[in-house]
Amino acid sequence: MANAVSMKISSVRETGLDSNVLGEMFRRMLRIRQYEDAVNFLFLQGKLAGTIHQCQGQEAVAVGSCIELGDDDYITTTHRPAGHCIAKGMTLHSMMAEMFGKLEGCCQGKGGSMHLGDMDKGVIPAIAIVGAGVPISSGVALGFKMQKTKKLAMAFFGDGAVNEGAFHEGINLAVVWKLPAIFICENNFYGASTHISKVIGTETIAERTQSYGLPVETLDGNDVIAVYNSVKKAVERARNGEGPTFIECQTYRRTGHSRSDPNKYRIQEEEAYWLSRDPIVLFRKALIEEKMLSESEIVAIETEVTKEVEASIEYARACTDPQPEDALIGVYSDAEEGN
Amino acid sequence: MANAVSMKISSVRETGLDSNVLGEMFRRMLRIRQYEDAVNFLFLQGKLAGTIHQCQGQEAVAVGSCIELGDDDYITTTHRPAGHCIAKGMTLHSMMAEMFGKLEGCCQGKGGSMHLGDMDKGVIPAIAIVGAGVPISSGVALGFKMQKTKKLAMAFFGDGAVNEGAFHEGINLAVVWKLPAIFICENNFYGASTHISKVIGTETIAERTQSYGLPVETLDGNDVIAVYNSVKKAVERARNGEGPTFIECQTYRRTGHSRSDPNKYRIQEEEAYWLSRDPIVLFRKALIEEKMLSESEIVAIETEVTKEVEASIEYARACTDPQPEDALIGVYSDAEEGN
Amino acid sequence: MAKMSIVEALREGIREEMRRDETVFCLGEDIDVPGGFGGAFTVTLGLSTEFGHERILDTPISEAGIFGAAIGAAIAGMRPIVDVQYGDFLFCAMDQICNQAAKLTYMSGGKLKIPLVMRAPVGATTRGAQHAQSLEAYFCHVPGLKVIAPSTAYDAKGMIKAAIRSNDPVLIFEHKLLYGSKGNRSEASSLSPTGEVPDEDYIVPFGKAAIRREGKHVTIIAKLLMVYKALQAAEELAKEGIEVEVIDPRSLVPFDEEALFTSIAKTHHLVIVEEDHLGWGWGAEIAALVAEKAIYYLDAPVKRVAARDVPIPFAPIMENYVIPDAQRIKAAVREVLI
Amino acid sequence: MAKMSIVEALREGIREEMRRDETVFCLGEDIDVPGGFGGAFTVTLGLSTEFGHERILDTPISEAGIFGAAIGAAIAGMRPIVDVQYGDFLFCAMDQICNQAAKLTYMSGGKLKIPLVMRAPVGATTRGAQHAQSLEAYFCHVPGLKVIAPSTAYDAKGMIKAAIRSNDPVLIFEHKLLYGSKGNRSEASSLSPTGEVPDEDYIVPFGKAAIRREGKHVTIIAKLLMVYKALQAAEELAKEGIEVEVIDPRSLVPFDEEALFTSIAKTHHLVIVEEDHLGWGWGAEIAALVAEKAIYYLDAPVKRVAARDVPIPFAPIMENYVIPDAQRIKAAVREVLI
Ligand SMILES: Cc1ncc(C[n+]2csc(CCOP(=O)(O)OP(=O)(O)O)c2C)c(N)n1
Ligand SMILES: Cc1ncc(C[n+]2csc(CCOP(=O)(O)OP(=O)(O)O)c2C)c(N)n1
Ligand SMILES: [Mg+2]
Ligand SMILES: [Mg+2]
Repeated sequence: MANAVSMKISSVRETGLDSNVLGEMFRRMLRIRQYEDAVNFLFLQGKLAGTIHQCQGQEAVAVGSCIELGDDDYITTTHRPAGHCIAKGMTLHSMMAEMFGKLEGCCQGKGGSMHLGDMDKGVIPAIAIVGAGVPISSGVALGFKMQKTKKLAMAFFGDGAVNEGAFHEGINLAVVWKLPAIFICENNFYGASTHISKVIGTETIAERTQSYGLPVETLDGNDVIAVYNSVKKAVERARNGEGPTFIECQTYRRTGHSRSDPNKYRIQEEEAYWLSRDPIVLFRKALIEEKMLSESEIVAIETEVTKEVEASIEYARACTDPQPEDALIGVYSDAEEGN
Repeated sequence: MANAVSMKISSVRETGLDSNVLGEMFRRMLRIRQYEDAVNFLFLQGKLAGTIHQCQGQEAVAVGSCIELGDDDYITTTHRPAGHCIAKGMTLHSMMAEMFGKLEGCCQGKGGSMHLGDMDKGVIPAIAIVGAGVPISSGVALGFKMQKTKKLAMAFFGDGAVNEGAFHEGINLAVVWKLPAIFICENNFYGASTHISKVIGTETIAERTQSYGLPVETLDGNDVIAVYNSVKKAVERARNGEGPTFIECQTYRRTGHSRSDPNKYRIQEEEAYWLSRDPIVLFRKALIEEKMLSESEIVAIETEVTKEVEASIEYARACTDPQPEDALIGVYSDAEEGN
Repeated sequence: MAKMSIVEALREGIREEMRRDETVFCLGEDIDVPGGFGGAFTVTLGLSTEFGHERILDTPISEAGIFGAAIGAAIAGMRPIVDVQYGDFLFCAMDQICNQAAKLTYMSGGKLKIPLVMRAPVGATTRGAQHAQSLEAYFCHVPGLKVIAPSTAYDAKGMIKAAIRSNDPVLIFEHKLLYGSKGNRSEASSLSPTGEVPDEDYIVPFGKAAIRREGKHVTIIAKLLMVYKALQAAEELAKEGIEVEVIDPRSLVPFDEEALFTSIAKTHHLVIVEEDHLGWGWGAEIAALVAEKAIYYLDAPVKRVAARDVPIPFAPIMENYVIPDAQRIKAAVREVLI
Repeated sequence: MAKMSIVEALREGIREEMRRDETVFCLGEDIDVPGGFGGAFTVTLGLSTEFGHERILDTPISEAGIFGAAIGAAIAGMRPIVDVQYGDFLFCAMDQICNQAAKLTYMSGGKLKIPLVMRAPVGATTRGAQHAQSLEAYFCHVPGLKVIAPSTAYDAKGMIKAAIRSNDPVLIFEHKLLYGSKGNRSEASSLSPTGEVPDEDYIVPFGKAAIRREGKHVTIIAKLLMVYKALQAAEELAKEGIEVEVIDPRSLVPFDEEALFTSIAKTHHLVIVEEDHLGWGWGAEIAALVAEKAIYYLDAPVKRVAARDVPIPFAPIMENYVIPDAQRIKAAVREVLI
């Protein structure tokens, strides 16, 4: 971690992306932030059941990773899925309705906050067992490779997940079978309350992972452009049949691990450093400084997103409650088809 | 793998071991070989039930690793346990009786060929689930460390085991908790019929493992002295509280994976190379060349071991068959004690 | 005597045993990181203050690893208490629990002791399918394990102490809605029963059921949260003149057959209630035992009330429908009494 | 029509489906390495000759990894057939099977299909506790899985084909002593039943039991190897004038309740036989179903014959005592007929 806090991110202009795409990236980051803030508010009001694991502060990782992907590239996500879902193009309507447990929710109210997903957008229902999405993601990549497509699979997971056996087994399969897979480790330095330094024997997760025999990188996950640049190369590798890539994106939660966690276990300097580097603020600044978007264009996006989030809440509230008996359907696919 | 086959092993004399210890090492290696050969013979004759996984050719790893250990250092072993058991000091009598399913067997006939063990010699009943012994071994080391003893735990496992999640999780615990643990990987290049090159992305297993953050080494596992020298340092590290060590011992099965496997999947040159380098022959030659043991001393050991193996068979045959109802005892420890 | 919640009773039980025996220690994820949670449901909160971080050992997220390590430590002579944050994660350590912990003693010819306590919170709390399961049946089926499920503070303390002193692997199921955890980690729909807990040392031995309410018309056997749902049903049915006897097995393996048979010899009617899934659930064995050994006591077929056989859905409307409530229990009682 | 062993029938079933549908593929440890075993029991032996090593994919020893990969491939539109060498290793992949494969469809609101076949050999063959278990009960208990257990060549082929065409995760239990594997990997005490298998395409749909022998005095329901032990007992009892009806459920989930109830409505006596452990085993649910829904058909309590509740011991003398045989089945039949 640098000592002098840099508020600069990688050059926005040098990406070659036009302002439409950059604007869309900004919009998605903002959408994530505002959606999550709204969910938090609703949760504290007692409007939502269960628990929440939020990703404010980690928006750059999700958006920088997903912007190059198509709907038919698949991702796996985790107990903290909202950012990835939004970055991958899911609608706030379908997500918010799910949070309210409604039939119009992306999982018809059966999934909830930890299982958001939508196959139309290539989002496998989020897997809330830490690490378990990794081999599944490798399997998706295997399927895509066998089908001789150019599609790829991307797995999101946290720093804590790398100590799970499933991670180990899954990433190794991607290497030995040279699969079109990308592993995005969101290193926010904590697995729940436990600091990364207590649970792995290397400085970075990339060091720990390189020995599987694949390209690895550690980068500033609050720099959406750094994420984008790195993922872009990984996407090319995957689509060209050159195998998997591992990218460690260092980032930070601006919220607790779940619900009302006050983060009392965090290291103060570390927290101060990271909280001062809000990925949305950094990106906004860069967009304006490099003149890719004007202040007023950005404000327009901000206004739109605010409205969109409000609309999603209104929509969700008005959606249909499931009937109790709806619980009984959807267990098997065959049954639904009458075989 | 060297191209010109070297029949030389590390210097026997430079170890500083006296001829008693060296003789004992030779005796144990021979004991393993002859025990395994006898078991094979008995198995083919239909005298033994179940299956067998034998370790002829891998004797140097077991003996080089165990000779420095005491009875109160614990080891975990695998589906291929006989070598480790003998190297750690278990008696042929108790093992052979177990193979015959007798009450006097080391597991009272309940374990069989894949679960040989004897806590009096620090051998945890062999664990036949690939990889599963690794976290258990770390746990033993944890216990020893908490008890502030100098004891250590050593885990034996194969090349195939390193792809199991249990291996990954177990070795990481040893690193982050700096445990008195030694991990001995017997790389015999195959997990059952599958060559190592098909299942990991690095040349050696040491490379794959170093990133956990512990000292690793790859060495010639048919050179008992090389194994001994390396393990000795690892034992010192463990006893001094300096944490775990990983040692990859490259070796080769002289037999099939199990029962009557004819090894048809093996690479011919590789096989020729390794079979030409019998660890017992190499050690015998070195002992004589470096004048640590005379030919006649060695022949004496050979004769004794042959007798010992024969005696163990005779003993085992004469042992007591369990009663069917003996199956019902030994499930719980409390019950036995009447609580 | 002190009034305690179950979470306090478990914590005190662990504390007393850790004081008594220095081989006892806890390991698990986030069990007492300074400033952290004290485990997912605060059972181990603050114990590191007294015992230090060697004996309250925070681990990586590696269920197979830490259960394996606990087994190893037990072999080395310690008495580990290992936990998962949610029972559902037991599946990640399934090989270590079922193939290793449960079998090593036997494989050794009865010579190796595995004094090991495994803790697992169960029950549905509107968190969706992967944080909701009741897993008792899976583990009751494994010879070599003991399985307990305390539902009161008194039992929680007495049984965890018995588990710690046992020389065998014991799996203790704790219900999330019965803990009575406080602060940030309290649960919305929690029942939080508190109860009297003696100050002096005591244990609750395994294999003895508790009769939570006496009655003569019908027996309900129920465990964990369902004990309370059954009591609620019994209360309501009492107003109609139906007297329900409620049995809480507490110890699932070993199971107190006699208490059950004695009760149905009196009531002649049996309803089995649990939060685990119906098919091949814990209750199936209870019904089977009765069908084999005590069927002549009954005047009507047995009736099981259990979670419907679907993964647990998130939306409260559906979750409530899947998990048994007093309403369904009452209907079952009426059915067997017809 | 051709006479086939079960191992041949499974192989041909897989072969036909792989020809029919190029999304079908196999993955597992040592399933067809050149010069190797063709899987632990030769089911996939030689298939790579026709289909190549992409579709007969040898894997690292990583059960969680390969079951997870199979799930992922199914999500990507493939129809994977994944196996473990011994059923006991399913525990290593338990999270992927129970928390992922079984629940993803439901968690998605019914939108995601998981067409996945999982193969697992079960049964005791004097290899000790970790290579011996019958694991049916664990998986029957998981909503979202289908579980089948063919015991004849005809069913093996017809059911694996049905499993491959199913859009749901199907776990197929195969008994080691029924395969009839040849060569190096044959089993000593194998029964090796061979049977007529049609040449033309057919499937055996799930949820239909088979009556293996008709009788009027007592019904035995038994699966896998125990079907044959039950038939042997029936044969012997017939000499005493006791006519036993033997039902083979074949499909465990869904289960054919009707066939069972119809049979006991006729015989009024029921013995349940299995190789799985007694307590909380597969048979418990069968007894429970009868206790709940069909108890009035019976003239005597049900009786279960199952593996005794200890880990499986190595020594044949003890293993034979733990695993049910015709002798114990006959005793049970006599007991219910008293
Ligand atoms: C197998 C498993 N173990 C434990 C948990 C409980 N749990 C949920 S999130 C979490 C921390 C995960 O940390 P990390 O992977 O770094 O992701 P982050 O929460 O930081 O995004 C834990 C321990 C779980 N869901 N699954
Ligand atoms: C979890 C698990 N998966 C598969 C097996 C079946 N199996 C037994 S030995 C073996 C090969 C092990 O290879 P390796 O670890 O290299 O040890 P080696 O046999 O070469 O000594 C396999 C696949 C097993 N026993 N356990
Ligand atoms: Mg994290
Ligand atoms: Mg090997």
